[in-house]
Amino acid sequence: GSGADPGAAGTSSASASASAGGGAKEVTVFAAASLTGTFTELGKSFESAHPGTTVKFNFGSSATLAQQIVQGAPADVFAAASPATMKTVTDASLAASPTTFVRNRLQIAVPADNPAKVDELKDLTDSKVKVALCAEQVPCGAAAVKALDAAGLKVTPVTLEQDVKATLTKVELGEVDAALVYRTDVIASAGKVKGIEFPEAGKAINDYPIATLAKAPAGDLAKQFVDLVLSQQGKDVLTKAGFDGP
Amino acid sequence: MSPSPPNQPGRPEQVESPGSRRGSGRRSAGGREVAGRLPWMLVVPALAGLVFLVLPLAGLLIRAPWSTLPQRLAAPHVLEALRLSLVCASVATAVCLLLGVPLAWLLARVSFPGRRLVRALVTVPLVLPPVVGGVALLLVLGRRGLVGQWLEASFGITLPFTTAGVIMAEAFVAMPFLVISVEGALRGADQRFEEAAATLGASRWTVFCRVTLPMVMPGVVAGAVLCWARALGEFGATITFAGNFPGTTRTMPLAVYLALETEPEAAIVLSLVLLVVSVVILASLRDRWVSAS
Amino acid sequence: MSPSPPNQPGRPEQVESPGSRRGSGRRSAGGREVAGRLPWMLVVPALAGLVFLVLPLAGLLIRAPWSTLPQRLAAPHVLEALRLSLVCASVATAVCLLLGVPLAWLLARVSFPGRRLVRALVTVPLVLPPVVGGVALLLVLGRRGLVGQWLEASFGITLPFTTAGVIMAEAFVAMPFLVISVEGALRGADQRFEEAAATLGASRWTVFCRVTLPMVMPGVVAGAVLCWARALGEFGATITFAGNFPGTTRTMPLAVYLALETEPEAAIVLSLVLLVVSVVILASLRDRWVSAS
Amino acid sequence: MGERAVSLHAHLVVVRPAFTLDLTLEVAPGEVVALLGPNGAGKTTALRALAGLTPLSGGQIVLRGRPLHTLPADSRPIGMVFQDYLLFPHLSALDNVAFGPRCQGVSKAESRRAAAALLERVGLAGRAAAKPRQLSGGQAQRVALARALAVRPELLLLDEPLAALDAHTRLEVRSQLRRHLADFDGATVLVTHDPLDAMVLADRLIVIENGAVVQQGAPAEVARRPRTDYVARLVGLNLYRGVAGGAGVKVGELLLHTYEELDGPVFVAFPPAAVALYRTRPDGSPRNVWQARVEGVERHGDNVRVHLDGPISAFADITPAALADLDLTPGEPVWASVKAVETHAYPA
Amino acid sequence: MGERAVSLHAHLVVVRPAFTLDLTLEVAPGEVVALLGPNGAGKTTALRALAGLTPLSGGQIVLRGRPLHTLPADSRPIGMVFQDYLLFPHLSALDNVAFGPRCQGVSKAESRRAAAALLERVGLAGRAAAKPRQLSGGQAQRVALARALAVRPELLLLDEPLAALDAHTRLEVRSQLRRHLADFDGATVLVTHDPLDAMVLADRLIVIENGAVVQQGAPAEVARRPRTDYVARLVGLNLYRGVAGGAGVKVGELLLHTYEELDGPVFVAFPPAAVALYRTRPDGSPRNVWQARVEGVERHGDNVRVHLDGPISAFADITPAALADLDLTPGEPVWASVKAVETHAYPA
Ligand SMILES: Nc1ncnc2c1ncn2[C@@H]1O[C@H](COP(=O)(O)OP(=O)(O)OP(=O)(O)O)[C@@H](O)[C@H]1O
Ligand SMILES: Nc1ncnc2c1ncn2[C@@H]1O[C@H](COP(=O)(O)OP(=O)(O)OP(=O)(O)O)[C@@H](O)[C@H]1O
Ligand SMILES: [Mg+2]
Ligand SMILES: [Mg+2]
Repeated sequence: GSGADPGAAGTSSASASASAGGGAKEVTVFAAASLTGTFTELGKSFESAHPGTTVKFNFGSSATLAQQIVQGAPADVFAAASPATMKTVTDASLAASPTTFVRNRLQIAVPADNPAKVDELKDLTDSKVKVALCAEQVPCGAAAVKALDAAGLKVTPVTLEQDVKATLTKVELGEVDAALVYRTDVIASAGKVKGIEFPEAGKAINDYPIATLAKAPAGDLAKQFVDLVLSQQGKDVLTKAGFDGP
Repeated sequence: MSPSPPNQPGRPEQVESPGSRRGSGRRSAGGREVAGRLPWMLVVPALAGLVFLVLPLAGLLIRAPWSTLPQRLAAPHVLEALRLSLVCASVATAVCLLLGVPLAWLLARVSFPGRRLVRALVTVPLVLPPVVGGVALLLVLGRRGLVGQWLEASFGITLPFTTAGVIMAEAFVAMPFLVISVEGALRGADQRFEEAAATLGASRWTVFCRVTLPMVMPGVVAGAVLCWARALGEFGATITFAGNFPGTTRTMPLAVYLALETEPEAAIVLSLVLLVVSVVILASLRDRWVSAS
Repeated sequence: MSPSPPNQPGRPEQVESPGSRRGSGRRSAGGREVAGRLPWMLVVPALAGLVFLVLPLAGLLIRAPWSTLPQRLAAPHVLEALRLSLVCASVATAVCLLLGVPLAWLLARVSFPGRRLVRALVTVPLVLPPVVGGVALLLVLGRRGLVGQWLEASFGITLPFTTAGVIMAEAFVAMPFLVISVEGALRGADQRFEEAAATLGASRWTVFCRVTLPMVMPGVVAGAVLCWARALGEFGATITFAGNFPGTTRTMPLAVYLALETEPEAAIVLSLVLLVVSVVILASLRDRWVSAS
Repeated sequence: MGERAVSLHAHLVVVRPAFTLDLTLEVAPGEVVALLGPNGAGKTTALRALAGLTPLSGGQIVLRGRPLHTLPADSRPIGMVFQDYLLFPHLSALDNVAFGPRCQGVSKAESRRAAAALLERVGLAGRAAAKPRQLSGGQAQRVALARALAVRPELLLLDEPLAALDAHTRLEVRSQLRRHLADFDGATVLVTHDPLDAMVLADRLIVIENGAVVQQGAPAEVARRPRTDYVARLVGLNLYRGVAGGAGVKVGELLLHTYEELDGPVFVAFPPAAVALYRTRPDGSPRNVWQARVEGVERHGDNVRVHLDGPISAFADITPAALADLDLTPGEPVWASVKAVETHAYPA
Repeated sequence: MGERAVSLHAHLVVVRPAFTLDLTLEVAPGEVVALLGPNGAGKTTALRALAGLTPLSGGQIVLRGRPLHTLPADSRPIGMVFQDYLLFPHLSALDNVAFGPRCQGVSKAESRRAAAALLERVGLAGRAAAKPRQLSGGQAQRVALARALAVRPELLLLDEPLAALDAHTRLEVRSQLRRHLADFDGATVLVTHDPLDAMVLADRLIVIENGAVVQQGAPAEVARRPRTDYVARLVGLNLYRGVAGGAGVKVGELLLHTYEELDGPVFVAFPPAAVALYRTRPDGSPRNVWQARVEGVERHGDNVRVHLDGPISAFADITPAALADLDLTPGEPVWASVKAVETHAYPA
């Protein structure tokens, strides 16, 4: 059943402030690594809004997190970077009704000096332009395929990276001339790469679902954290990092 | 010279008799029996260690999708990745042997100023998280790297995104295993045999090839096994430095990692394939090496 | 006994004279000089190997954000992660020594049916991509795992997502390095010293502790170094099995991974910290061990 | 009492691809038996089998009525000195010697005290702290000896224990060894190549060749009546196998007149010093005269040893002066003679 | 020609914390010099210094006019037999012997042929394929000898080359060694503890104690006129230092009458066999008579060696029959006498 047991009601002042009662003063959030910055910030404001409560984050690849949850990890909230990984958890009946809380859209990332003079998607088909894409198995790769399909372009990348950060690193170091990455990543790179919008990006939007987990030990706190993410405050933090609203 | 000796001289013919007098027969006291009881203080932890290492394998085996296994194995990209993995790990090991064994020798046999520091620096790639190792390689050997720039300008060689890059990355990550292993073996070896070789006119190079190396062969084999296995399982530095493209740079660990993102069962199958192949190779090769030396 | 000997008997007083007659003085022929020229066939590849291992470090150093370094280092979570890394790697190494050295002994000294297989199985965690290793550990020791279920029910012990879990994951990944290294050293050691100990009444356990172990100490040290370094740099199995919680399971490599997500410079700083600390520790410890043995 | 008369009773069978040891050893309490034999005869193998280091292919070992061959090496009450010492390289001389007592449960302080006393006895008190690699060959061997004695064994096995010792030390260690053996009335089996050591130290010699006993007995007896070429050379005699009849002993073509008158197959032995050499056929009292050929000449102590070929091959020891007089060079013919009274015949 | 007269001229200085070697060696072409000395005297150290394995702290080595001490070990034209053989454990006996020629650039086939011939010479043709651990001690030593000879060295260094050999092999290997040395007229430095080996093999003995030469000379000369206790024991003599005057030689309290009449500090030596023992004071011809105390008794060959204490300590060799007659037990007083004609005095 759900972890919140009213019988074990807190004895200290801390429990009073934990509005949901129960002994839980901790909420454990499993979140995709790409949410590291934003969720850490949201966690801090959650903790100040609920004194005595701590938010424990476990950041990692969405797939790993899903795997851990299926294997019985004591998580309260799961925020995934793709619906597919969330599905692993819902399929195991460990979470119900995930909500999409943000979307992320692709941009063309090029090194700050843009050596290959890329300025639209079509330029990536030039065989002299070294392109890095995410592997199809990871969300940004799936999105890239969708976008390129939508544009009817065939790109031969030199590499299919395991995640978007690795792809971005290749651009930052100038190893490739262009890559398709999320807008959030371009913003996070703080000017080391230049982002170029392209219209087909709209056809390959990636949804980030969030859900409380069925066996969450800190059930009510978990709900409150999800609420915070979905609130205007959450939206502000996420948009500032480059995410689109749902 | 008295003709009457005080003792009866023993005759060869007498030799057999006392044994048979006692009727002992040919009761065999085999090697095992004589060698002494096995100490449980060693056997118990050894078995615990073995269980600890092997049990997780059981988990994988149970979880493996046995019914769909044949199809999954037949997929061409599996064999491709496997072949690439084996080739790259083997070539990387060869490179490591070529450079690492001399380095180990230098550390163990030649005293020069700064040896302590050099010995510690050799462990650098060991401790560096592999992804950072990959980044470091890019910073040096990448298109805009310190050396890479020059390599590309002078020879038109680019290492990232090539199979050579995979080998570089694997060698970088795996070489310390070889060096440290071999250095340990060299330090444990009796140097007086090398002295004996020198008195026979053997130069230090000949001594190294014909005396030192054969004598520390078990250590070199152990080091090469570690090196090969580490190279075979290498993921972070490889994907960071060499990228991931089927046929040229996608080794098994990369395939496994990506499979894990979408279908964990496939990842387990791939891992098991890697496992079985490498265990078989090691079991056959290592036994020959180990007994040959 | 003729009083006139054919040869003039040498007198001790005569001994010094010929040396001084030739006026040789005390020209020193030091050890280095006598030991023979260094063979370039060894020195050149050794230096190439060294450069290959160390050069990427230069890349990192150049790229490091030196200006903001002090603040970044002062951040509390850096020290926390560093402490956790060092503690976990050390405890894991201790566990590996405790279980792995006996296992190596079993493989090197006791012949039992199936030894070849066992020897090959020991390499399993080496070849398994670490992330899969983590999954395997979860499958066995997780809350729903084969053994984990029972551990939780009987003793209330859950390993995943705890510091103990980190140690488990690191030990699992690092132990083969120790076992194979030590086995190599044991095979290289002269077993007749163990026989000599047995004739002095030493049980196999005593022989192991007082003769075998001290004699293969260089190999054990080398193995422990490999093991510790591998544990220190371990990422995949740790994040999968133990998760990534600050203070309990977020070791330096995990912190580096997260830093890469947000600010790559911070990742380099963290890596350098890890590097410097471990190199310093190894340089100081290993020299003591190496010279003590 | 009958059981006590034999402290060690061993029948050792070790089968190797190209070599078989089959040896019966009986050693009384306090007795010292020396194993002699040419290189590769199986002496070390026999000691190793007694110690439990080489498994027996057959036979048994009984020490003081208890079977030993069923025990592992570490449970046998033995002390062994190895031919190449095998000192533990990581332990000091003192700790090497203290190793055995420590294994027997003696306290650290006590066993070090005992070890120091033993090192003192072998004259190495000053080198107690040295590591084996800092010891000279003879010092290492003495430490090995002390180490074996430190366990107060019931059966002491010594493989060339005195070979690397200098004259002075050898004398001392030898007498200490005897004294120590007298202390605990255990059995001792000793391998040595030095005939003098064997004669002096051992109560009984067992000569093995090719893994089998060829002769045994008291040292003086073996020295007087060698039964194989090896033993004859060991004790410095010329030895022949022949058939004795009324006229003398027929050795090959030659008829030798001997001191003893026997019948049937016999051995004939005489010392090289008993052989006199002449340029021309002598006609004096010696009844054994034959023409030989000089095979070689070498110095032997103050004398010269001449190797002779001919109807029988023999060694002759002559003085350098005689050599100069005779002006012998290899290949030359020479007349040799031995007085009958100096030859010694005994049944083969 | 003057230069050729000395093949090896070496002044070896090796300084260790607790030991200093300071030794001058001159060896003529074809000459064999034996280094003798008690354990730890520095014999191995001297050989290692000659070979270039232990660095010199001072001095120099000149071989055939060329400086050797500036060369590394592998460039010195030497062959060395080590006290503990140091055969390469991974190579067969044959390949061990072929190792040196291979290093000198001889073809594989040729060097194996040469090695096989050498193994044949040391009597080990049958064990060519055996690994060192499958060899007996003596076999290993012979392989080590063959290995050192195989490089056809100009300077041969032998550390106890015959110690592990049985009587027969020793005899053969010894003469082969001499023959081989004659072949290439190189210098040979040999360490041995066996006085007989030293006497027979060496042209000259150099006795070192504590790193310094205490006596050198031809074997017979050294044997006749020992100058230290060590040498005296080596050659089996009683040796005393005394002051000679008109009346005889004053050794401590005792006045000894000697054959030679000298003046000033002298050595006096006489063999143990020259000492006669009596229960009561004898009055016969021997002019040296003193009362001694029996310290110990040990067998010595066929005889018995009695250790005597008293004004001088001495060994006396008597027959077992005499021992029984005298009924000597340790601690008892006894009269000892030596004929003046059997004592030998020479300047100290
Ligand atoms: N590596 C070393 N370090 C320190 N001292 C040493 C070392 N090797 C030898 N010694 C010491 O130097 C002295 C001379 O040793 P060396 O081996 O030359 O003697 P040796 O004459 O060969 O004796 P032996 O007849 O016993 O072989 C000895 O006291 C020995 O203990
Ligand atoms: N481990 C082994 N494997 C095979 N053969 C061996 C082994 N050890 C010894 N031998 C052989 O067995 C025979 C007997 O060897 P052993 O060592 O007992 O001789 P030994 O009498 O001690 O000779 P030595 O006086 O030379 O030491 C020899 O022919 C030897 O080559
Ligand atoms: Mg032997
Ligand atoms: Mg020596």
